[in-house]
Amino acid sequence: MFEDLRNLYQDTIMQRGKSPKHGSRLAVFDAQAKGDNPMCGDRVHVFLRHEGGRVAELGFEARGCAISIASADLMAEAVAGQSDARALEIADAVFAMVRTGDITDPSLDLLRPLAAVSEAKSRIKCATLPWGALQSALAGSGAEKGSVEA
Amino acid sequence: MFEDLRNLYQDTIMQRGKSPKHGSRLAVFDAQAKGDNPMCGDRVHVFLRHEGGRVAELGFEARGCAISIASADLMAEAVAGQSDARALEIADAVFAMVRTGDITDPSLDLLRPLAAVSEAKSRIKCATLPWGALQSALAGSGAEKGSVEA
Amino acid sequence: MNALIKPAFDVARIRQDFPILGEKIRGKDLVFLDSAASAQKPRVVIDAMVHAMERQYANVHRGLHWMSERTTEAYEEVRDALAGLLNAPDRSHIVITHSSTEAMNLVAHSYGRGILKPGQAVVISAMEHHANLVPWQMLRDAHGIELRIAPITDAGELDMAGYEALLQDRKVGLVSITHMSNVLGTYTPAERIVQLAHRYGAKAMLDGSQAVVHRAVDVQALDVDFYAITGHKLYGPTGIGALYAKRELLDAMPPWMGGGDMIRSVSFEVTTWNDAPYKFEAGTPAILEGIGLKAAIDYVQGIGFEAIAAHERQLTEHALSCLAEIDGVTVIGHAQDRGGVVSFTMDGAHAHDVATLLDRQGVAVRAGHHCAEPLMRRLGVDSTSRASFGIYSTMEEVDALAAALVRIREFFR
Amino acid sequence: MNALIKPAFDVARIRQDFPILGEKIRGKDLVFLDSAASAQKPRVVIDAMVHAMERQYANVHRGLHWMSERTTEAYEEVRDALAGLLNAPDRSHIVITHSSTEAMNLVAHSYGRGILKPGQAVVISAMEHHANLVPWQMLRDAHGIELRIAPITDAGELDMAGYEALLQDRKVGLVSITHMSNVLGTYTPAERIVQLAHRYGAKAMLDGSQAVVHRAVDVQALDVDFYAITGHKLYGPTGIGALYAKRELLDAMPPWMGGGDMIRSVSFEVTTWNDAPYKFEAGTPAILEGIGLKAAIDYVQGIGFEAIAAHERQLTEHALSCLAEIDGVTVIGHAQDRGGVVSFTMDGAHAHDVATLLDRQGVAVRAGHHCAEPLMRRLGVDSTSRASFGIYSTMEEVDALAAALVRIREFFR
Ligand SMILES: Cc1ncc(COP(=O)(O)O)c(C=O)c1O
Ligand SMILES: Cc1ncc(COP(=O)(O)O)c(C=O)c1O
Repeated sequence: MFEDLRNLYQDTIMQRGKSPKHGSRLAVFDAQAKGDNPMCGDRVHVFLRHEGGRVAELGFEARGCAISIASADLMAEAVAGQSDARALEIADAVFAMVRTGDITDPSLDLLRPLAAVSEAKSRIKCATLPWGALQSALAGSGAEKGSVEA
Repeated sequence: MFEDLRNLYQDTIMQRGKSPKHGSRLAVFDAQAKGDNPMCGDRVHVFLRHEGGRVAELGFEARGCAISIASADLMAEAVAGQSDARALEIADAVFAMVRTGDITDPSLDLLRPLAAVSEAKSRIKCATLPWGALQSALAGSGAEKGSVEA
Repeated sequence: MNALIKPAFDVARIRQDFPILGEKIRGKDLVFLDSAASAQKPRVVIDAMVHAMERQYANVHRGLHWMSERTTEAYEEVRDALAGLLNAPDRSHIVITHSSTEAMNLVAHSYGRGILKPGQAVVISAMEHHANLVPWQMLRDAHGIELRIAPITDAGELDMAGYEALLQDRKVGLVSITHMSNVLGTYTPAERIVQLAHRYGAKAMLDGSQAVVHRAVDVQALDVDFYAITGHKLYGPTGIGALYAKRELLDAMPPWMGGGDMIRSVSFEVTTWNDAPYKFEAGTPAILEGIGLKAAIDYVQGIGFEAIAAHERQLTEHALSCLAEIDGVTVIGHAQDRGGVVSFTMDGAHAHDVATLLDRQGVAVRAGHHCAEPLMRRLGVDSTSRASFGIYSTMEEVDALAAALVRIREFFR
Repeated sequence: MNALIKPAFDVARIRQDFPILGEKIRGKDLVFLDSAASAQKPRVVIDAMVHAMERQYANVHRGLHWMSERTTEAYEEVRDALAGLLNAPDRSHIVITHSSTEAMNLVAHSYGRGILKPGQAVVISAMEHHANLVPWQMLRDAHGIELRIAPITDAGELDMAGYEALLQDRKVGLVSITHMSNVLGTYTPAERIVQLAHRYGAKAMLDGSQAVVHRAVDVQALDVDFYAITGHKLYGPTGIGALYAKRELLDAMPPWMGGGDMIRSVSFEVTTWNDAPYKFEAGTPAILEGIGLKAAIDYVQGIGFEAIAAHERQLTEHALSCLAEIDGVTVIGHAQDRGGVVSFTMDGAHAHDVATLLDRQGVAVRAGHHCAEPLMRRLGVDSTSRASFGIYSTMEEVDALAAALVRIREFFR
């Protein structure tokens, strides 16, 4: 009965948007970064803990919509256990996916529910917000990405 | 052969525009004022000498087009011998004429060649420039009308 | 248009004047409830701009040829139309800007840096649009002006006692407050705001960006010193707005931008300024936009603000009662005097998701902080969804909004 | 449009794209030789704006609904088009303004007051439009900047030795010089101007208001720091212009106007800015104008600047040789490298009278100081008449100008 709504808001998005599994600050972390979307006020703060050169765990605090929270939550699972280089590759694949509507790497099927934002252009930034913060965190900048203080 | 041009540029305008009879500074004057048209750079400086409560003589220095110079020159003749009050009345009649295309007071027939500017809207300011300066001079302001210094 | 034979308000007929309202979105009729962000354009505005571009165009003011004379006349008519709209004494009180944002920046730069003295204060309110906040923050930081914030009540009205308290030390040089909130719909008591400002020796500006669209404004009756409006919300084109100001203020204020048209005479050493309002208008003006806005003003005046206000009141009341019935939906702002803007939140659903899910059903609303972040903080929300009405909005569209919200509510369960 | 299949330049076909060129003035065909003041608009520009108003319009950037998304996309395309036009690295280098006047005021305010230090100097030239003069005078008076004027030769070219001499004490922080004179037609040696500025540690801005209409501009090849253009001379609508700037400069510069869109986050205490270029764009942008300008840029690029420049060179040469033959008519400015603008005076006839008498014969030219009063003084004239050409101008129109001037000359005898 909700076909018109479900294309973009698949069950995964709805569930993770409402009750993310990784939506909290890590008690211990070695990298972190904030991201924000000035146009709408959404914010995310991403925390990373590494072990043996790989991302052991990712947690986040976010204020935002179902799409950005679900995206952050899926991100936490997609990068867990990956090297930094691989995590950045995955981020690139997401940035590509939200424009093209497809993700080619079958190992990233987990992220496919985000693909539909490609036809809701104004929501692309919601989906990519946590991924931008991830990039910042991995780059070690730790700054609010791109922000300029008054 | 110049019908298309002569409607606005009647012989009077052409002659007085080229060789005004009153186009010089008065040696002695008791009132003066400048006028300018910031949009085109035209300037006029009007000098008045009174005798027995009437305008005895009007002279002017001008930089401008045939219409503004002819207008100043006709003005000199129209106000000579008139009281200040009457001179201001004449100025009002001119401001009305350049909008309506007509002058009702038959004693001002002299000024009728200026009436055609009513259908050349961008030139109305040329015709009225000297008359604005006359108003300033009679008001005793002596300032460049309406100018604001930097 | 003849004010005497004003036909009864007929929204179906009005809708025919707006070509875009025939569009389909995702196969559904467009339900456009985002007019407070920017209104749609009636045929007469489109036609006026097309006529200018197809048949009568040239640069204005300095041209001596036929096209330039005619275009100057057509363009300058917007100044009279604006003076008429606001009941200004005459066109010399109307500075044409590119938006109300520019109008308020003009005042912040020219009056703010030129006339206000460091140590003086500016009062705004807690419900301002960023356009009436950020310029004053910049003035504060650049020029040593204190910025004071008049509080609002929980209902979303200006707290008049709190406002007056800010004026009492007589350090306030300027008050700048919205005439109608773009988030809450609240009309502020403009006359009292101005009166109180004057009583304590301050000048008063009203941000009329929203108000002027919905009700008749009389700057002389308000005795307001500055009034800012923007054309694109008033069914006119983008890229044009206006500042009304009292003439003695315009005369005293230094110019802001430099360039053509605003000068009297230029030399490398000394430049003198043109008279107001031209002193504040540098460069080639928004010619086509002026011609379009003139048509828009004629159009709304042809309908009449009494009819417009009544229509929008009806829509707003209907919306408020529909939304009140939807479990989990909360309307934000309960001012007594309000215009056609309704903000709301939905429990457990972010405003963005609500807006997107409305859009999926063909209903266009805005969601976010509505360029009023500090107001969001005051209200204790991150963002709201906002439905806003124009002259072409219908009761059926309000019903469509309510029905779509009910579905979203179910979807989120 | 496909750059590979560019048809030969065909002015008759181009004229059909401009509806206004079919108009009659006083019963005669319009001979429009005033394009340097503002150009006429091709059908594609009109259509693009009409399409937006009739079928696809809403406010941009913050909207989550279909109309807003589509309109945002359409509007933002102008940034890519402008980047392409100027060969900027990408759209983030393009600040959209309302005119080149505003673009230059932006630099004078933000770079001038924000980065330049009192005691530093700004160099302009003796042939600047008021838009590239008055903002610097205001900066001088407000901020203690010295204003230096690079001399020009009697031919109306920049005096390069005189220019370089002004730079030698290394006090100059910014050079701002026209890329093409709106009075003399002169192209300045932009690359050398920028190189010299850089050699002496100054940044360089070019006023491209005229140049960009007539020839291909490559800001990267020029290595210029700021480049200002205006849309209405480029066959686009009024109310839109742009500033190209190097990214590190935009990043370092403080914002100028405050309001919506230019912020990252706002609280009453502290506001942070959006990234460039948005940091410099406050309020609802010129949405319709952006859409129109995009169409205009596509249109001229479809024709190609090589063809445009060749056509205009032909017209200019023809005009110069026609005017040289008319006794008592003097062309002002004899630069070697020049665009489609020809100023002239007539002995014993004021430029206003010449322009009005041309208009009576259906020929539209501009007359006056062309917003370049100091240049008039340098040239020893009060005013000039100016014929200027666009892509739609024809050799026959030049002939009509010459014939009409001959008649005026006789009339004045
Ligand atoms: C060389 C030059 N610079 C600047 C301008 C100002 O352009 P605008 O009035 O569109 O801001 C013009 C045109 O009037 C010009 O010719
Ligand atoms: C109350 C209010 N003030 C100011 C503005 C700014 O208007 P503009 O973006 O047209 O400058 C708006 C609209 O965005 C508004 O609603």
